[in-house]
Amino acid sequence: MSEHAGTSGRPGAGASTSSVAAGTARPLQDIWRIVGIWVALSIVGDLVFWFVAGPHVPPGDMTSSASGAQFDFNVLFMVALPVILAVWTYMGYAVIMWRASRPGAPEPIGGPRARSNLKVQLWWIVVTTVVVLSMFVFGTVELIVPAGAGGAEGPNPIWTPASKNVLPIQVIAQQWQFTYRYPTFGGMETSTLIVPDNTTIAFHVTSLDVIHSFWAYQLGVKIDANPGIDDVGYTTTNQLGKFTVRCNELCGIWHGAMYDYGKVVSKAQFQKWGTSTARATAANTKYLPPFAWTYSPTANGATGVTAANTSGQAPFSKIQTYGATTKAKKVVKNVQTSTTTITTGST
Amino acid sequence: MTLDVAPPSQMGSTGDTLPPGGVVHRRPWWMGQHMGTGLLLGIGGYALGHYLGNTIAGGYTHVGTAGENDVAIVLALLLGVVGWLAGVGALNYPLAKLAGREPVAQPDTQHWTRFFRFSVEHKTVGMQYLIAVLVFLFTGGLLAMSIRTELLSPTSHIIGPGTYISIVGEHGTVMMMMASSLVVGPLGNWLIPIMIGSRRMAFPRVEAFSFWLFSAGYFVILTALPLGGFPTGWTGYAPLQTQATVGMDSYLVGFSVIGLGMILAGFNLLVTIINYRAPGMTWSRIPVFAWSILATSALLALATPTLAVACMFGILDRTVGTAFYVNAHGGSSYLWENLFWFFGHPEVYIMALPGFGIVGEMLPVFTRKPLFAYRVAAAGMIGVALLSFFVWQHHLFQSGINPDMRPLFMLTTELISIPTGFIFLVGLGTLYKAKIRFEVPMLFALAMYFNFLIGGVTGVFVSDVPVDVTVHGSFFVLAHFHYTIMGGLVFAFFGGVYYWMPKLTGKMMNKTLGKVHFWMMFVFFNLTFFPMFLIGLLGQPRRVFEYAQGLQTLNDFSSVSAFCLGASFLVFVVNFVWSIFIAPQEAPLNPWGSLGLEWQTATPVPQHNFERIPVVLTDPYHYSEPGASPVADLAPTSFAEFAAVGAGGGGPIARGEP
Amino acid sequence: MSQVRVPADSGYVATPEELAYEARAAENALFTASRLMIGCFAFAFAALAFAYFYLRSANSYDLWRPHSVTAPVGTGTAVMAFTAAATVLLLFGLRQLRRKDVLAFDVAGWVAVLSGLLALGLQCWELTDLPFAPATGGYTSVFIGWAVMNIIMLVSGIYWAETLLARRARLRKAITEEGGAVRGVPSGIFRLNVDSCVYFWGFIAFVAVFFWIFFYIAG
Amino acid sequence: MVTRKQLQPVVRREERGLSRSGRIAVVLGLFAVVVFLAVFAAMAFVATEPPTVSFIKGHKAGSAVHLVAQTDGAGGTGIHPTWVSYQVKTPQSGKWVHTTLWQLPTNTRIDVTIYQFDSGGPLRNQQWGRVTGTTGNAATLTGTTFTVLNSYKRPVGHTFSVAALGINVPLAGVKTTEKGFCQSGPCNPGTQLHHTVTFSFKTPKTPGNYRFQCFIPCGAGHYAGNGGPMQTLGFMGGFLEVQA
Repeated sequence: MSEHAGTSGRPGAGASTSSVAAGTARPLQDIWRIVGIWVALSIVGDLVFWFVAGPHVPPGDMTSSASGAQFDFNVLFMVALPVILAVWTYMGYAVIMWRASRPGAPEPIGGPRARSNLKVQLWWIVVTTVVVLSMFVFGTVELIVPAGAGGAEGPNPIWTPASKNVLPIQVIAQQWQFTYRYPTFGGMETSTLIVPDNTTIAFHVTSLDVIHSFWAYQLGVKIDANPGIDDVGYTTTNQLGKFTVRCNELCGIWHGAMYDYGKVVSKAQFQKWGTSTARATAANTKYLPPFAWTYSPTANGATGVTAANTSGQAPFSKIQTYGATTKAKKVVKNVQTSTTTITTGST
Repeated sequence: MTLDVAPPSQMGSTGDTLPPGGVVHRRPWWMGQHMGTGLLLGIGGYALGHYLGNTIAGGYTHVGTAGENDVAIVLALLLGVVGWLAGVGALNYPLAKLAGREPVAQPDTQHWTRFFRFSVEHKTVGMQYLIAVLVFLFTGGLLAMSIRTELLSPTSHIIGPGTYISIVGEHGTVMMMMASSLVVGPLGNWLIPIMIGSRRMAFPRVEAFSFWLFSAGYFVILTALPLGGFPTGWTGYAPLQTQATVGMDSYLVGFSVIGLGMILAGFNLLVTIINYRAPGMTWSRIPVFAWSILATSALLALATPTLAVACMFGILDRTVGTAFYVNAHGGSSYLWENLFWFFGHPEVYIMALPGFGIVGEMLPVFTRKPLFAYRVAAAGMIGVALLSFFVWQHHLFQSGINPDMRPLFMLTTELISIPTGFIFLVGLGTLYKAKIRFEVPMLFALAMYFNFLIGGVTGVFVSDVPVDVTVHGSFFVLAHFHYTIMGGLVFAFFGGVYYWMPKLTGKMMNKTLGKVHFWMMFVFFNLTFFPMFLIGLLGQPRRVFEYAQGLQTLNDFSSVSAFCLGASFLVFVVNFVWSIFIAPQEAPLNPWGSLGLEWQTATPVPQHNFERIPVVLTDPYHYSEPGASPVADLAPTSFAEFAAVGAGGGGPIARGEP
Repeated sequence: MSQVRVPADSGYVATPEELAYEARAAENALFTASRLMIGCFAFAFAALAFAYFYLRSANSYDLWRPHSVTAPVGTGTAVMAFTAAATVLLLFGLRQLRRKDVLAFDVAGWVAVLSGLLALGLQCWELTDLPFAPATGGYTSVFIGWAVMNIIMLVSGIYWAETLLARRARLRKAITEEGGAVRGVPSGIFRLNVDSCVYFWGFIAFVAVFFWIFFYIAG
Repeated sequence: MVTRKQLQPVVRREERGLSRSGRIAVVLGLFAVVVFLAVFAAMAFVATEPPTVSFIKGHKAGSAVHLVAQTDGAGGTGIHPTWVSYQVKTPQSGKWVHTTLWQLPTNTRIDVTIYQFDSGGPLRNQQWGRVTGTTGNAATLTGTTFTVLNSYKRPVGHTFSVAALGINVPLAGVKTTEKGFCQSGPCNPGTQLHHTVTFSFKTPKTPGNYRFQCFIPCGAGHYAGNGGPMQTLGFMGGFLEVQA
């Protein structure tokens, strides 16, 4: 066998026999040092985070889902910080102690023991698996117990709040503003979101055109608005205050400006505001389409509530019948679904 | 056909011959088929397609009312791409083949103009890819600079909102296209055959074709800006996609074209790694970089067809008027989200795995230690690749999918951090009691671990549904994936460029400039993107041009850091141009003292890579192991030799025992 | 021609061992590649099937398939039948090639290509003469998507088969000689190539029948 | 041990003909060309933004600003002549300018007159049939004061809506079939069929760019009518650039 290849690339090869001694005296000394630094840093880091930063972590605690998200974030951070610190401590130690330029740095040892270590590998896999699975279990519990944690549950939510008195509020997204319909106030529609305190709210989010996302930041609610879909999410308010609503899914040119501000007010104030606003907007409310969970306005109008589209009639003019002949022109029965107006259910 | 018969050794599987001697063009450099003719025919094709489209669809009422003709633009872009391919000569052989012709031997001149031609030589294609991805990267980078300029102020001030989202979408798309080929294209194509001891790629023409599709995609996606941009970002969500103006067609056609290129590139590399390994190059001996490219190629070849189909549906929606993504017509806006992310999530790992491979190659060299837990590294990459097909719905957590799907996808998503963790085990194990040399590539490798750790851990936050309610679609997510893609892949890529440049070009990159580049990039990368975690947590959604007044300080900090980050790339360009073109410094044959097979060949690598097909004796990580066998016998007398020593990885030398 | 031949002077001569090694690698690569190609197409068609079943079960606004619109069953069945016929013919041709009946291979192959072209033509024609508007519903959209993808798949399959037959026409009998290599194409590789092509056509036929059932029969 | 020389391939290395300074010059030259092209492309791209019309220049503090605009079914000029668009009268020269970037002074009453030449239809969301945010939450339509417009009875051509200021005014549409319908802008309020809508509002004290848009799907030919002109500055969306 020819020996010429490869040897040029092994400068350490010649001197390595003498280096074994450095590692043998106390083989795990480095590891214990690293563990010591890591434990100290982790404890300090976690404590500082939990007590100093933790209570201020967004999105605050205005609602059950917001405080849930905050708690969740804090717990994940408490786990994540030691993980990050473990790697950083190790790498920092390695960079300082095992650098080639350090005076008296021992020669590294190759060979089978440096190539793999079954014990270390197994421990690594077991520990990461346990951490990951416990995170999953924790996350699932935190998702299911607080009724979806303020996220979107789709048209058929399976994790619903225990409370019988759920206030439904419909969020209608359109390019480029949210409007809100209150079925409990005769289906009135407003441009600002006012919600009562200490109330479980079901947000029914839908869209009139493209995909938007209803993000009531301080409420800890984020629900995508899909055209023709009634996307439901729950939260329970427990504090008075103002909050921001932003669109969270790119929806065109004015996406960045699609935001407004809402308020959590007391139940009495809410009732007062609702009745007065319903009266003030009554002139317009009567022209609105009947309350429905979804709407499908035609291209140049808003007449449609949820209904089967009689095909052949394009709801928007982009879709045209060019390139094909329209032979089938039977009238299809309009299927009305979920158009019942909701008039009860508040507080 | 007047060609002599090439020796069967160079016969390709489907007749893709590549006679290394072959034929030399006597024409002057500016004649024949090259990029110039490609551009010419590409423009001609564009004009023809536009004319055809206007002839076919100009009369449709919706074209009149919209004032725009999508059919014309789509046809123009498609024919433009065909023209480009025909112009560079990519279609010559496929067409000749219809008449049963054998492959025409390629001009194999070593003249510099080969980089502008349809070359089927994998090292030339690799260099072409390298320049192309850098062009992509800097284009995307300039767009990022303009995004950060606009975000200096909480209201719209310099760039109009429509232009702003066009730029955001263009930045995202260009960067995603770039990142999916960033390593596979240049380093994968250049190095893989040499690393596995092969004289050739399995399908050199397919490989070259993939590059010319990739470059065509660049022009196609650039046409989006003059055509009015597209408002959807790189994710192209329908029905905003259906609604958008003609700039959207550039996105859909561009992603299809690039997607096809990605499929072909992955296809070729996968087949090559599986079949063209040198004798003795067993699965337990291929370099870890080859493992990463193997896993990436599988994802490229299998996940990308979904994207191409989804884009085709989008094109049909916009031109013919089908309703795949239109709820009111029996379609569904979720369909795009599902199809796109079924591609999109493997895509994320397409943009991470090669980085793991690169650092896995570099760590042993600069620590003078063997790679720790090689099998775990390979298993990690394959595991990530497999799992990545089962996580896509985590992008839809807040979209209103069936609620009971969310715990399932939370589980799969979090499970993927286990094989990703393997990569860290490998890295940390290799560092243990090592002798770390802080050469420029090693700095990038360590930084990759630093950054990817943050990116990976924040990924767990994002995958946790309750936390995702807050961070989904916010700057938190943005910071997260920039930490994984840029902090991971781009850092690893630059490490790889510094590391392999002596091999690729025979020139050393300037070390001082390299260190300046590294420190600027590392510091300002973190200063740019770390504040974005806070910005996102504090409630700023992605892709907005207006944000809360209170977030201006953080945004400005991030913007200024981003400009400095941009400047660090200038340092790289200066270094590149200076070290390669202006004051070239001849590199030693094996400057880093690597055991990798690619470093055992000559520089510049001969056209056929190896004088003799080497017999591989061991994996290339026997550092600090006196008496270990050399990695390969470069002048084997017989292939039987390896059978005696290393068949099945069993011999004493192969096991690295003294 | 402005090309001149130069000797293979790039500096290496392959040993017989290397030749054998590379020939084996090429054969294996062809095998892997053809299967992988089926994999790529399978993922593409899986996306189509996903669209089909997703839109069908979502049935937005009851518009999956208003008035039970159906694409022309006759044309569709003919497309499927011609596709299947091409596959069967190629299969037969491959068998005959293995038995060194090259004439039968040629005839079967060219008839298969013709059959494929007929399927292709019918598919294009069907697309231009649909009894519904593209936007009528989910079914109509997915159908048009299928027609386009079927065209792409048929073109790929026909191209592959045609190039093999054309090469065979150029090479004449030599390819059947066991182990013989004329113009650098070893017969083993050629047969493996035909074999892979037929395998791919089997996949095409499977997809054709699958979607034929779901678009025309069991919709 | 194989030396470098032994492994030297047969391939001939290229001769380098240029001196170092020559190479620097070539690189700098190429760099200059690239930079020039990039700047040129960027400038050309930015130049597609519409111009700004200032109502601040020459405005006396304390007095009201009179803003006159028109909405046309087809803008008539620019790169998309068929797109529906706003035109605004410059206070300085009285010319119609095809733009939606209007500079206004802070904390000032703005008296708006909009000549609405476009045809109309029902709103996608009748919510935008209400007049809000203007003085008295009302506007006048050819002299008649109104607060709500039933868009099913009275088709709406456009709405002038400034979300951040809570302003929304529906602008009733005309019939295409009537005589004098304006096909292409800028239209002439003196001779051509239109509705005149007037209203007043007060600009906020804080300077800033307040976007305004239209809530009627008037981007015909685009999904939900919200593409094209609706998503392009200078047509149906723009900014009130309120400055001190």
